[in-house]
Amino acid sequence: MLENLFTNIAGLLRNLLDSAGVPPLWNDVTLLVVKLVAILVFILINALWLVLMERKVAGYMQARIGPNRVGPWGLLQTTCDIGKLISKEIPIPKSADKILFLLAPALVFVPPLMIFAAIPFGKDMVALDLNIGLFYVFALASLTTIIFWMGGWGSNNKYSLLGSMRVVAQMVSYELPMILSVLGVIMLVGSMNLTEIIAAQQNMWFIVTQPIAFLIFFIAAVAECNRTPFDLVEGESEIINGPYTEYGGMGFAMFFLAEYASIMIISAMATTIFLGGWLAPFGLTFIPSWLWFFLKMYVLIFVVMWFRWTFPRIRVDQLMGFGWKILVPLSLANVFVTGIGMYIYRAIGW
Amino acid sequence: METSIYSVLAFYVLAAVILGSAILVVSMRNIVHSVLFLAICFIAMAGLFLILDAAYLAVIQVLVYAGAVCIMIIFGVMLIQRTDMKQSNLFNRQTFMAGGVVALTLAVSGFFAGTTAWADLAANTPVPEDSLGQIGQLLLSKYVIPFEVAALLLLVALVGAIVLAKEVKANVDD
Amino acid sequence: MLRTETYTMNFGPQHPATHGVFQVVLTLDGEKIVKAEPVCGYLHRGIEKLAESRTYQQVIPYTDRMDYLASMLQNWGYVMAVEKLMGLEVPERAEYLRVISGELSRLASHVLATGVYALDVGGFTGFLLCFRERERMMDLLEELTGSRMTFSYARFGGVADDAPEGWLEKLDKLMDDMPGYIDEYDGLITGNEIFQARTKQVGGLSPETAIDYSLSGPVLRGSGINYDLRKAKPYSIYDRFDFEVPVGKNGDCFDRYFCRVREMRQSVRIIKQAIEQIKEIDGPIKGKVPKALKPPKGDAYAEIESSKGILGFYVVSDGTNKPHRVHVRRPSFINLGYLDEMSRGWLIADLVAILGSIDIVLGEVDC
Amino acid sequence: MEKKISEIISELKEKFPQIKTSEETISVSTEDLLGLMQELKNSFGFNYLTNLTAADYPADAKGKGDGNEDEDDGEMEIVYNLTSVYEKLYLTVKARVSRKNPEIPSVFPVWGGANWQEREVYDLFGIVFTDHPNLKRILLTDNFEGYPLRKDYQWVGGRK
Repeated sequence: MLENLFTNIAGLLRNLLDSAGVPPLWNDVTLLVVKLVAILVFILINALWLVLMERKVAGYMQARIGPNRVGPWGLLQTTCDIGKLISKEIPIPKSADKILFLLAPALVFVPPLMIFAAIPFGKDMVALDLNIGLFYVFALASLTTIIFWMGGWGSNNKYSLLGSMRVVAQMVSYELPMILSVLGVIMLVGSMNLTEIIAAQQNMWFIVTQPIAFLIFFIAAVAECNRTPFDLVEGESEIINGPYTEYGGMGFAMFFLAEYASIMIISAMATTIFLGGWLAPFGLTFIPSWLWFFLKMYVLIFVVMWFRWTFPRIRVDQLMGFGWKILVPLSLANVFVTGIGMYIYRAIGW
Repeated sequence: METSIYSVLAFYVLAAVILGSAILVVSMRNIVHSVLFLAICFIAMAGLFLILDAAYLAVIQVLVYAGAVCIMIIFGVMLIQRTDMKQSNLFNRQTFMAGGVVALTLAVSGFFAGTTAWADLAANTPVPEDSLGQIGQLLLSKYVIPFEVAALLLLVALVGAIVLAKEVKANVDD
Repeated sequence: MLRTETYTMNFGPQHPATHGVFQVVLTLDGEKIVKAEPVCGYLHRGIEKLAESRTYQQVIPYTDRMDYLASMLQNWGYVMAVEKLMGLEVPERAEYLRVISGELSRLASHVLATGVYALDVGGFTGFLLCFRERERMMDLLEELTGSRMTFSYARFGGVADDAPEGWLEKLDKLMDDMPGYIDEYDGLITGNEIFQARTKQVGGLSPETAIDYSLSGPVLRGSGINYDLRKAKPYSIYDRFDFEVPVGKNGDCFDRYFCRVREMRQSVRIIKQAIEQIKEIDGPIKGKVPKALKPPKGDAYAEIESSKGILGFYVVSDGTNKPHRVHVRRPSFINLGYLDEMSRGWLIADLVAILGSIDIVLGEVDC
Repeated sequence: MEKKISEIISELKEKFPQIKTSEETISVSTEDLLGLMQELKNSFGFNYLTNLTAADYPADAKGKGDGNEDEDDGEMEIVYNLTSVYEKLYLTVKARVSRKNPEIPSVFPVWGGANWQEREVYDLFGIVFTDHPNLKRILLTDNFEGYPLRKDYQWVGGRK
C-alpha cells in the first residue's frame, strides 16, 4: 500500500484525465507538469527543513542547542526566516549590472529542479526516465557555474568577483573527477540510465565494488556544492560571502536554499549510483522503496553537514592541487583498474 | 522520425532563439552579456539535437559548450580589464572581408546541404537506440585517425597553455 | 612572457577576519598579495591623551579598554609602572591574587585566540567550543571583580578585593578540567590535516627578523626565541613558580598558534601552584597608599608579559595628581608592524591565517 | 646583572664623551644618537628595541625645572627602551629635541621595530624622524591638523 503510494496517485490522476476525454499527449504533459511541481515543492520543503537540520546538527556539535523557540523543537524557525527574508527589500548596488544581478537568484533553482526530474525516488518513481540520465545530471549541474558567476559578476564588487572566479575554477576542476569517478560504474553497468544503474545493484551496491570511485565522487560532489572544507567560494573569513556578498533579502535566500538543494542532489546522486538507490538492503522490503531512498539520502546529507562542522577551510591553491593532482589521476586509475578487472572477470568466465 | 506539429513548432522556436541570441552575441555592447547569450545559443542548439533524437549529443552540447567553453570565455572576460565595449569595432573596414568569408562559408555548407540526399538518409537509417555505444565504436574504428589527431591537437594546446601560464610576473612598479 | 595587472582591494575596515575595525589595503595579483598596507586607527580613542587629564586612579579603567580580552594584565602593567614610580610595596597576598587573576585572564585571551583562529581558517566549531570554556573563566572573573571584561581589579599597591569564599576551589576545579579541554582543542583544531596544511610553512618569520622588528609574545617565541618576561625578568612573584616557556621551531603560523596552546597548559600549571601557595598566605591585599596620589617627579617604565606580548607602560610624573604622560607599549600594535612584509607573496586566505596567528586586539592596536 | 650594565655604560662613556648617564639611562644628543645606537646594537648586543616613545616638556608648563630651560619653547624627549634578548639586559636611552624644530634621525636602519613606533610618535607629537622610509600618520587620518599629544594642543569640541 505504502510502497506504491505515489505511483498509485499518478495512475489515479491519469485515469481521471483519460475519463475526462483529454487527448493522450496533453495527458502526458499534464502529468509531467504535476510531477515537476511535486518535485519543486519537495525540494523547497526539504531545503527549508535542511536549513533547520543544519542548525540543529551544528548546535549539537558545538555544545549548544540550536534554534528552539519557534514551534516545537524549533521546527518553524526557517519558515519564519523565509517570511522575514521575503518581506525584506532587495538592495541593488548602484553600479551593479541590474539584469544579471536579479536574474541570477531567479535562475539558481532551475538546474536543481531539472536534475531532480531525472532521479528515481523509488520504484517506478521517476519523472523523466532518460537513457543518458547520468550525463544529463552532470550537464545540468555544470550550468550552475554560469548562474553563480552571473550573480558574482553582476554585483560589481571585488569580493564577489573573487568569489565568482573561485566558483568557476572550483566547479570546472571538480566536475572532471566527478564524471571520471562514475565511469567505472558506467562500465560495469553498460548504461547511463539511472534506473538500470540501480537495477544493477540488486545483489551488491557499487560502494563495495567501486569504493575509491565513491570516495572521489563524494569529495568532488561536496566541492561542487561549495561546502566545507571546499567552501572557499563563500569563505566568509576571506572574501565575506563570495558571489552573494551584495545580496540581501530573498536574493540571498535563493542562493542559500539552492545550496541545500545541491546538497540534496549530490546525496541523491551518490545514493543512486553507489548506495543502491531505492533498493532495500538485507531484504527489508516492508519499508517502502522511496523511504529507503530518503533514508540513504539523509545519511549522506548528515555526513556533509558533519564535514562542515568539523573541518576548517582549504586554501585555493591546495584545492586546485588536490583536484588536479590527486583526484583526477586517481579516478583515471580507477577507470583503468575497473577495465582490467572486467577483462579478467570475463576471461575467467565467472 | 515522425514529424508532429509540435516538433515542427519546437524547431522554429529553437531556430529563432539560436539566430536571435547569435546575433545578440556579436552586437551586444557588454561583453559579459555576449557570453551569456552565447550560452543561451548553445543550450538552444542542444534543444535542436533533442528534436533529432540525439540525446547524447544534446547533453554533450550542454556539458561541453555551455558548461565548459562558455566558462573558458568567462575566464577570458574576467582576466581582461575592459568589460564595456563602447569603442567596439562592430563595423569597420574588416566588415567586407568578414562578409566575404561568411558568404563563402554559407555557399560551401549550402552546397553540401543541397547535394546530400537527406530523404534517403532519413528513411534508411533510423536513430539507433544505443547511440552512445555506436559513436564509441565509430570513433575507435572508422574515425580513429581524426580522433587521435584531435587528441594530439588538444595535448599541444594543453602544453602551450601551461608554458604560457608559467611564471607570470605581476606588473608592479616597486 | 605574460605579465599580469595588479589591482587594489580593501580588506576591511568592515571585514569578518580583521578582528575589529582594521583595514588592510591589498595590492593583489589575482589572489596573490603583492603589497599589504595596514591602516589602523579606526578605534583610536586617544587614551594616552585622556590619561593626562585624569588622576592616576582614574586611568586604570581606561587600560581595561585597550586589550579588552585580557584587561587584567593591562591593569597590572599600569599599576606596576606607577608603583615603580612611587616605590610602592605590594603585599604578598595581593601579588598572588594578581598572578592568579592575570594568568586566568591570559588563559581566557588564549582560549579566545585559539577559537578565533579556528574560525579564521574556517572551522566554526572550534570557535564555539572555545567559548564554552571562556564562559566559565568569565564567570569566575566576574565573581572576583564584578565585571566580565573590564575588570579594573588592580589597585596601586594591591588589588581591589580579596577572592570571595569558595572562589579558589572553583578555580581549582576549572584548572583540573582545563587540560582535558585543551586536549579537545588539540584534537579538533591542532591535529586537523587541513588546519595544518593551512598554517604550516605559511607566513614564516625568522628569529632575526622577529627580534629586529620588536615582535613579542607568541609571535616572537613561535620563531624559536625563548624570551618571556616572566622568565627573563621575573616580575612580581613569577620566580616562585615552576613553568616552561614554549617555543616554536619554524616561526610559521602553526608555531605561533601552537605556542599559544602550549602556553595555556603552562598558565594552568602556574595557577595551580599559586592556588596551593596562596592558602598559606594570610595578609592584607592592599599596601599603605595615600588617598591623594602624588608620585614624585620623574618617569618610570615597567613591562609585563601580556597575552599578546610585551606590554610596557611609560609613566611620567610632574608631581601633581595627574600623570604628565602615559605611554603604552602595545604588543598588538608593534606585532602588526611587520604584517606587510610577512604577508607578501601569500594568498588572501593566508593573510587571514597570518593576521589570526598574530592575535591582535584592535582596542590595543589603536589605543 | 647590575654590574654588567654599569660596565657597558662606562665603556660607552669613553666612546661618546658627551653623553650623560645615570643608573640605567643614557641621555644623548641627536647628533650622537645614531652612532650610539649602532654601537649599542653591534657591540653590546642590544638587539631589541622594546619601546620608543616621546614626552612633551614645554617651557611654560610644569615640565619646567626638568633641567632644560635653555630653549624658549621647551623640549620634547624621545625615549628608547632597549633590550638584549640573549643577555637579558635593559637600557634606556633618551634624547631631547627642541619643540620648535623637532627633528631626530630615525633608528629604523638599526631596528626595524622602530618603523611603526616612530610613525606613531610622528603622528601624535610631530617629531620628524629623518630618513624614515615611510613617515606618515598612522593612527590619525592623513588630513588631521596638529599633534594631539603636545601639551599645547587644543581640541575643538568634546568634553574637557
